[in-house]
Amino acid sequence: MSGKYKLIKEKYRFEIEDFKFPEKEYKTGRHDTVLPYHWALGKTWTRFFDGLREEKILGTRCKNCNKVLVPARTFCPRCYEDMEEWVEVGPEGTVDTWCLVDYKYYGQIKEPPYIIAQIRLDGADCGLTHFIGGFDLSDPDKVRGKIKTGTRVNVVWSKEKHADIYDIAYFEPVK
Amino acid sequence: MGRAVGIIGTGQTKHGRRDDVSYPDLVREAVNAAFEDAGITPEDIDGVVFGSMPSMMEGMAYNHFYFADAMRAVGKPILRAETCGSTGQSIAHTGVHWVSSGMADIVLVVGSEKQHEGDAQATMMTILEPFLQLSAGGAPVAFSMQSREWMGYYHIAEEKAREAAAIISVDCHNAGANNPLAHIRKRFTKEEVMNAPIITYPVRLLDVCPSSDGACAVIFASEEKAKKICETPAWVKGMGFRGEEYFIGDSSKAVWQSAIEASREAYKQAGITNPRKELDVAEIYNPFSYQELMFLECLGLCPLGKAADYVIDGVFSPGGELSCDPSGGVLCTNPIGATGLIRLAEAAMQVTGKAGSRQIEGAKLALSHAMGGAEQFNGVTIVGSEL
Amino acid sequence: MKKVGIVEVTQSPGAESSLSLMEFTYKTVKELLDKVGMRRDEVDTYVMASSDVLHSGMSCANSFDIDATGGFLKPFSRTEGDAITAFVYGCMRIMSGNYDTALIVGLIKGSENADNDTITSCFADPFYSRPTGINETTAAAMQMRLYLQRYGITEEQCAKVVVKNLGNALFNPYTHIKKRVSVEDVLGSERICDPLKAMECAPKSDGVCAMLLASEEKAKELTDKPVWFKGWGASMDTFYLGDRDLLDTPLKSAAASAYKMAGISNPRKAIDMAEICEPYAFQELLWCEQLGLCGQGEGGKLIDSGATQMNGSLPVNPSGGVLAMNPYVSRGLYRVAEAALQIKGKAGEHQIDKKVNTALAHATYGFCGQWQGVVILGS
Amino acid sequence: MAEEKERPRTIEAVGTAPFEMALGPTWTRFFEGIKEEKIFGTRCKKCGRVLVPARPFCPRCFEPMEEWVEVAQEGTIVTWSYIDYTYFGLEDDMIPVVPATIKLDGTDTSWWGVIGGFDIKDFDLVAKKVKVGGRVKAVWRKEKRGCVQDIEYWKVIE
Repeated sequence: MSGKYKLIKEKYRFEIEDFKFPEKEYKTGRHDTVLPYHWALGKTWTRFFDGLREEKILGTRCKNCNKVLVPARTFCPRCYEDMEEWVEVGPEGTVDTWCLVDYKYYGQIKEPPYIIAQIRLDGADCGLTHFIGGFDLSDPDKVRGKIKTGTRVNVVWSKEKHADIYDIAYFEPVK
Repeated sequence: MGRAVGIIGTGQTKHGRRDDVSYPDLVREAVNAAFEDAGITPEDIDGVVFGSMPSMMEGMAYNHFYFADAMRAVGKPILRAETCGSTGQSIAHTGVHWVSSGMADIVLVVGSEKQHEGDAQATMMTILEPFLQLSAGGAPVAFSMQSREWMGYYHIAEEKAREAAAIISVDCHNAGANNPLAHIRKRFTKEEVMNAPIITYPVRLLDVCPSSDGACAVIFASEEKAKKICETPAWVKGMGFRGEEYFIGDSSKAVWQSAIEASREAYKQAGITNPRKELDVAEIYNPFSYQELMFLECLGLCPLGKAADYVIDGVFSPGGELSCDPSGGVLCTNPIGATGLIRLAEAAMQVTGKAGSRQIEGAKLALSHAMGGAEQFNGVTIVGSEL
Repeated sequence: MKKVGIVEVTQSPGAESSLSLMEFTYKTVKELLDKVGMRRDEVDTYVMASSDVLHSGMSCANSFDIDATGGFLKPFSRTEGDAITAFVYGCMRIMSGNYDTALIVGLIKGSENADNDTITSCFADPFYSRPTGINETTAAAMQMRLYLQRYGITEEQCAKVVVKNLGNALFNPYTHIKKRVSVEDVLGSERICDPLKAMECAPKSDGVCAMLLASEEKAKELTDKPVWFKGWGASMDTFYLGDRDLLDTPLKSAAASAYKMAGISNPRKAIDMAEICEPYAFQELLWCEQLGLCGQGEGGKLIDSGATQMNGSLPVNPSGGVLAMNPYVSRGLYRVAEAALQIKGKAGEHQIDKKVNTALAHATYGFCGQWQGVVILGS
Repeated sequence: MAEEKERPRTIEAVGTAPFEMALGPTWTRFFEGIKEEKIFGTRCKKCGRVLVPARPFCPRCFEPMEEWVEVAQEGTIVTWSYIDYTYFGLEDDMIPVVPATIKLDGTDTSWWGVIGGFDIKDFDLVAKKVKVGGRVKAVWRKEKRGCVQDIEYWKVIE
């Protein structure tokens, strides 16, 4: 989440400038929180994102259940074993499920409409959450006609990469 | 009390700045260590309790969702308890009540914090109601003001309080240097502590705890299971938890009523009448050295207003009558959501002879403690080697 | 195991409140104490539930809330997460034999927070799920898509849940949304997150629920008709949505534990009514399946049959449910409270016709119901 | 700096969330007083204590506090401190700060304020002027925003 904010020094407080609550008929006080974060990636996420920068989607294989999970994991959530074998998956996959976001909320990641989907990449044993795009999303009925469970999709890479999840721009239906 | 409850395993991470691991991996480190210590597998666990500081600290809300896999909580009931700094004690109490109620036999309790992922003092500011309470300074201010109030209330000369606080800091840092898991492992002289720069008057830099990343896990079991699984369980002998009003000025903070009453309840349950004599170890929550002085009084370990004298006389120093914070305490390690639970884990290790380099010879009965909120909450748990 | 009884419950008015969070909480707690004729300091222990991100911008919610919950210098704790956990923890505290009475409070003023999804986005990890837009609504929409597809549930059947629950809410003075709607209204409402429509999503509400629990002896002393805590179960799913089958939730195992503890072998027969947490309309149907109240994939048939209507054979959410009133943190305690009122026969205008001996209360939060909890109450 | 580079990567972000709290009748009335340079407390009919800021109920007796009392704008310092460090949101030009809790005459609680009106950058001077038990008086801002910071600072009465 991010927004425009300023520090009101004499009050030791922040005010977010680009958000308004609905008008209220009673007295209120605005109290916004603005806090900095430095989230540690650790070695697994770091390597996964380094892979994306090189246009590779990496998963890890569990030596116990043999499943390939993507994004890569430090450990298998079922077997609790360390996952040390790295595997490249995709870049194509099939749609497990999806939704078409067409509403707004504060802190939203991008302008609607957009599609969020679970995509089962070839070679992976789980879904990857990402966007589907590259075509007109304005009519939900038309979108329903185009995207279905089982629809094949292919990765579209961002031109500029920052070693984060947005290095994948979105997935688009295979033509 | 209902069913007796024993601690059958504890685990901690190496505490400190842990940018080398993601948050779930940090949690897993402590959980793995606890399973290894207890010699059981996750399948044996009936339920999980998790706690940390508020969501604002790391910008993750309800992070027990995120840690479900790391805690092996998938498919298991999980409760989350949270009372700010005293979270570690609150989650322990939740685990004990769960087993004691008969609704679970073995419960895993996990506390964690990754303070370096956020800004601790900026987060602390969000505890205050923004329109009615002055909003600057974070935790050091609240606790420094409390220290000053205590000095004023008992007419303790500033130099005397400063010396006593320095002794606590020196003792804790010596102990921390001796604890391989501690965050700060550096020794200081009394002069260095007394002359360190002022952070928030009267508190100086070396009177203050660090911001740490770390996690702690403790496994509780019913009497029957504990005896079966573990040769030397640490038995929970007593618990107490109390809170005071929200507005700081509403009660005197020089005489900390919540600490007095929480410890009184725990002592009563444990059948302790003279805590200084009967306890072998006290793991006191001391994020600021001055607070330990107040706690020594309010937890009944010395008369009210006399802590500085007792500390200067060496009563609570190594080799003294009662060993306080042989782990190095909060002054050396403070991953807040885990801190209160680390106190209990360390107390349990002491009474079961598992404390390694920091073992107090022959320890049988130990107190653990945590405090939290805007100088509001105090929780105490007492563990012993005998049922 | 020791018995625990619900002595009394109170709820705040359903409408958005102009009171401060402190006054708002105090009123409901004070009403409870006055109803049972106890002083604050006579209650043995306090367990409250509130959430730091859903708490008007003040973290360490228990710091601010202790005054209004009445917990000053009393044995006190707080669960963070759904208030049904505070209820269960309160039961544990009594069952452990340490305390005879426990006051439970769940509180929130949703009107003071940003959008629900601003908050629920924060449940997601910051590297992957959050930047790809996962929140409770988008997760639920993906779950709904699968539900419609796999079992041929229709959007009309989902819409019927809204019609039923908002219809019931008209008879409950403690709900937020008061509106009679038709299936067409629901289907015609904005397609905010296809396949979810705007009217199929719960609002954000202000709500405090307070409850007094007591040990068997004490409960009998304090009320003619205690409602007994018979069983509970809870369960957690794995974190990443892509690792799960979104239609096979931990509710099954949560329900199984609750039924086992309560000695229920055939839930459809044993349970007289249910209060189910359905922040998204289709979830009432899916949860009913997973609770074993109907067969797998038969949630649509269940609503069509009329069984879950207020006068049906298995009324579900006669209170109006979460679709009518969604005080995020306290909504699980509301479910327990409403189930208890039905057993006591004190639900007022929305009291169901048949006699209620056994009632089920359900709570869930997290993406696609990552955490699920079930409580069984009995007369 | 070399050490900084070797650290495994972190993702940097600023999290923002807006909140809007209802002040409710009690605190609305309290802030109306503040705007008129008046400080109101409420008295508990049971224990007789006067609490400031005004409260809807007494946290100990749990009875509504309905009797409003305008309290003195002078009081005694219960404790004080000196903030000389920064964190996110408290910038260099905002420190030092001298916070104090002040027991206003005729009340049974103390509340937070900042002490000012002289050169607080000089710690020794602060330590000389600000004493536990010392007397202070409210100094108001000209423009009021309806929060406790409308009291610009508390002035030490020599």
